[in-house]
Amino acid sequence: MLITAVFWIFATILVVSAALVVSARNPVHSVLFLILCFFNAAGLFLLAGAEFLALILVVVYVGAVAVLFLFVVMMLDVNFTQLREGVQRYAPVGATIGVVLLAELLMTFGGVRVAPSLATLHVAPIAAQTSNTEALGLVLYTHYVLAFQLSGLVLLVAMIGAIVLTLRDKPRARRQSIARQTTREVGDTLLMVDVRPGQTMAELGIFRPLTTLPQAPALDLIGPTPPVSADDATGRGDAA
Amino acid sequence: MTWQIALPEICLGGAGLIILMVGVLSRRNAFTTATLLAIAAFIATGYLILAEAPGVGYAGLFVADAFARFMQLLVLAGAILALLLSLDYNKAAAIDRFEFPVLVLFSTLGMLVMISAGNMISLYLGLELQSLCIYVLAAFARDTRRSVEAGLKYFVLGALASGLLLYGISLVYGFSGGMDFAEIRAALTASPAPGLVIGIVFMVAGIAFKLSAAPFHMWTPDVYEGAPTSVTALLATAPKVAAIALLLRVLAEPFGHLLQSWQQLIILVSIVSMLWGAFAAIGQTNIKRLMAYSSIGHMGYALIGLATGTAAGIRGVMIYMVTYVFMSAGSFAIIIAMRRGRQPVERIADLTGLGRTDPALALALAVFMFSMAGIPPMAGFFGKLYVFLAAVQGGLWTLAVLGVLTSVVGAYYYLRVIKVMYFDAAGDALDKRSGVLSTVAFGAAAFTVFFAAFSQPIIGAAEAASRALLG
Amino acid sequence: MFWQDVTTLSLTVLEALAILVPVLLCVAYATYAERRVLAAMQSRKGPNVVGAFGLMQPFADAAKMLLKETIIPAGANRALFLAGPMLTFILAMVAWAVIPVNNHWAVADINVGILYLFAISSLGVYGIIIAGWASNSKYAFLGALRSAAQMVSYEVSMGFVIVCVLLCVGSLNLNDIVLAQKTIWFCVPLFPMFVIFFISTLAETGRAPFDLPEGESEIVAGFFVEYSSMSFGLFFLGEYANMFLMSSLTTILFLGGWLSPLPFAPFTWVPGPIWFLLKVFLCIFMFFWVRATFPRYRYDQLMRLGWKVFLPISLFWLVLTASFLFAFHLLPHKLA
Amino acid sequence: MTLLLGKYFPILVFMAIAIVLSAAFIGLSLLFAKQKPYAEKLSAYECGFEPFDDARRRFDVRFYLVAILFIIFDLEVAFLFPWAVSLWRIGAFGFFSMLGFLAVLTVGFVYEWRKGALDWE
Repeated sequence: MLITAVFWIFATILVVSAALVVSARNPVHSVLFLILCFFNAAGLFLLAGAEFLALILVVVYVGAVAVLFLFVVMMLDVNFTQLREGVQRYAPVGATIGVVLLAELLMTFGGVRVAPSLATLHVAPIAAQTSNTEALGLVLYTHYVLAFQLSGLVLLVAMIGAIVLTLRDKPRARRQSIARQTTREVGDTLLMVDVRPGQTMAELGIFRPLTTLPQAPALDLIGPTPPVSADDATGRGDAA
Repeated sequence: MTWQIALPEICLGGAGLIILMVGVLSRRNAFTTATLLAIAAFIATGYLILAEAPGVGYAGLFVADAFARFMQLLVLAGAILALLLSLDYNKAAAIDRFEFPVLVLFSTLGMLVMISAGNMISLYLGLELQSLCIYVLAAFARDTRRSVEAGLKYFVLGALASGLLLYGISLVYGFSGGMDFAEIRAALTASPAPGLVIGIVFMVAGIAFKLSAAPFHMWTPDVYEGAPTSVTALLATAPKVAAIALLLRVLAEPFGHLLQSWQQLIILVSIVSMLWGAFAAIGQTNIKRLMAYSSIGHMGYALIGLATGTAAGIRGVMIYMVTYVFMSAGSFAIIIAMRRGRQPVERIADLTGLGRTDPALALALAVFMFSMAGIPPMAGFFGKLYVFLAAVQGGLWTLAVLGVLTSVVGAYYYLRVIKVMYFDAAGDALDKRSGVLSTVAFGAAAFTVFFAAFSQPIIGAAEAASRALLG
Repeated sequence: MFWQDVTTLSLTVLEALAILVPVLLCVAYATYAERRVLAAMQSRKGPNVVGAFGLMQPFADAAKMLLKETIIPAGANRALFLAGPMLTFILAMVAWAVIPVNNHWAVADINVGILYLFAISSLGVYGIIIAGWASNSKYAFLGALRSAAQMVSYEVSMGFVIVCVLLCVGSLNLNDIVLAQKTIWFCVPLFPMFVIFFISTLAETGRAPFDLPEGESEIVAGFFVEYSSMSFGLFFLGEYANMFLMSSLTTILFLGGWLSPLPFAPFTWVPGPIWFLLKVFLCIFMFFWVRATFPRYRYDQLMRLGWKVFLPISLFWLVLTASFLFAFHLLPHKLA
Repeated sequence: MTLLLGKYFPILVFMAIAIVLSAAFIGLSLLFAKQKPYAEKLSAYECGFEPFDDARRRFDVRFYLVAILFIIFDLEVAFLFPWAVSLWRIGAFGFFSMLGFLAVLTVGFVYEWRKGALDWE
């Protein structure tokens, strides 16, 4: 009784928030409704006894995927009024498809015969002492090893794809090289000079120890500038 | 556990990882090395597929039979041809990054798994692996607006298709209680519940998306046009084979005895594809778009064979796909060779006078166009012949007649290309083409012309494969 | 039947309050303790005016915050602006439901407790992103982005560390995790993981030396720059409650929870919750100590530490642990 | 079944209490404190300048990349949880199966590293 009530609560919120995901005006609200959907779906999983799945749904979908969604819709300055117009233009088509889908769903619903054995089957057939995390582990890595490894490859491809499509090499970006920092000796950068009173730089014959600055990265302050050749740099140093 | 049954796939996956490492660890641009390695891996995989014994493994998730072998070899052939074409094109288009062959390789791996799927889960995972790679590949020229747009379009519609497929799978699962093809078949009675039929409809719709069969073809012209041509060459060959293999297996294995439930649907898809492919292509001026519409039409013809639901029909589909892969790959070799002043040109009008400036290339293209139009004795004719024959045998007269009629319409625009090449005033000559392109183009042309001479073993293998599928 | 339900409900409410009220008290005094500890380490006095030894300082602070004006910036999204801090606070409170302070003394003794905590900590990003976005201020926005990327980066290695512990336990239940440490606390055999976990909790809670999302000198306070009054107070409470939560998690995973350090008298005379509390306080003290000792990380260094140091090390150690346990048949067998 | 629900029930109670508490904090502050907003006070902080242009705008694609990589590794961790608790029953095959999975993702990790996706400048 209670379970049925809880089911209906979760299910209703799920469906309503799903509808709001597509109808919300502000895309950020859409994502937030989507998160609400995930939570209610997790609730339904819990009702079905699948606590591991319920929490993984929260960890992965709410904690990771929806964060990415939120990043995208919050920070991408897409012109949403323009998108809206498109939506209105295609609304009839969408509505038609929706109606067809709904009709099909209703037909499906009409054709459902509840198996008489359902009452005994509605909790996954897991041994009483086995938690469902463990039950999942028992088949995922052995019985379904092919599917498991394939999902590994799908993840790998996702990684490659994300990098191929977004990452740009910035050869001029300044990066910290810890190895170079820690292996640096005092003598590499510092030159002790005895300066007599009244002696000028020119007399000392040095401006700064240019030779000990191995490939100091060019400072990129004002965008792309024509690269200064090494000759120029030393030339200036010599002149000084 | 008989894990050896997937040895070719495991080796291919391992090779992919190794190539990725080689590419990322080498200091110079490893595109050529990686591509050659990937081609070598494909050839080795093909050899392993030929050597492996048929069987079922991985708790029914993986099936290796004569059908899978045939289709897998065809997929590998398509992938090898596409990679050969990319060698030249990608350098010219400044997208010669080693990830390209790696993604093609993993995509091919996904296709192999799709073809061998014995369970809804492996079906879906294979399909996703394949699609995910191709989404990235379509947007591979990320500095080109059109390429990115193509990638995005393909991704959004592909995701929608995956959604439809999953929805269908979940309905089927709900009504049959199983994910395994054999289990599903055993669980279903001859008169299925309407929900199950809807599930099948959704699954077919999802796969038809990937197949670019009308009315699920919307993405095809834009993606074909926008994606880098080497990717389009891949798109037009291997994934089509894999998708149609998947469709054949899904409809023949778990739902084989429900022919009445899905036959009408396949007939409808087939008719719409043939009509759309024939009529929408007429006004096209871009040759890549033309190829897109042409591929929609070809899928329509191929589906005629499936609609019969007989071994002869399936044999027809398989032969059709063999001829299709080679004539597509050859055509794309020529499209890639269309370059003037180091810039690719892709309008049909750019072919004017090719008959005089480059007679060999023009001849090859003419061969492919004749073949696509289905004019004997080219390979395309035999493909159509077997499919139409099966339709007539199966009593699907309408389909056969419509097929012939749309072929006539299609012939119009194929022949128009030939007319442009031979009878229009000569334009500037194209740039000199590379040896690889010539090899692919002329090799495929030779295959297309002399198909009849050596078709016997192919037809025999297709026959065995179709019986294995239905048996 | 009805009365039974009411009794269960009120009992649960009481249990919840029995956890939450001490937590909030601890949080209040943690702010005081932090200031005193930092002061001591920097040879200052710290708050010592309000009440004896300044002990009423937290209440003075609370009263002050309560009496300030709640400013909602003009361009802000009002509902979300307030939802951000509320969410942070709620998450920091809800997590306490599963923390066992003694054998089977968790209010909700669920099978997948550790996963629940992992989930809650992964939701922590939302409060921050929502706040940063709703404020419609550049600093807040930048701070939120940085903070989110930072939390997310360290969560991965935290996940690996947790799995490492699970390998030694064979259960996701927090109670089981503590009981598995009867022979030896996991901080000994898994010492590197313990260190990584502790540092990750610092980053996860945005504490020094990883407090650059709110780096005053760069982005003036990060995602809560626009917050004032109690909406700021909720962030504040949430942050400290999270510190306690993470300390409890460290205690449960590595420091043997409520178990006494040595399994004989007189240590066993001290009740479990006291040990638990002591260990949590020890961790909290470490938080303060680190803050007083280390300078703030730069952002690229922070990301490098998370992705290039912690991630590979924790992954490697995970494989090592699994291989070791597997090779020597030491994997925990549950009574099945 | 009911047992399972019962175990999760306290979480709802905690949530309810936390919601009430947080709402009360904000509500009380709104009630007791003097509210006197004006335009200057309500403008976003921008070092004393008038805020110019919208604060919500595009930012470095790296943040998206971090989020995507996080999803992938999070999934990896999700796969590890059931493995860790069932390892003692799934034997060598299960053990090596996971090692293979981790190897694939380690290859991905090496790839990322070498590509510089983990570097910030």
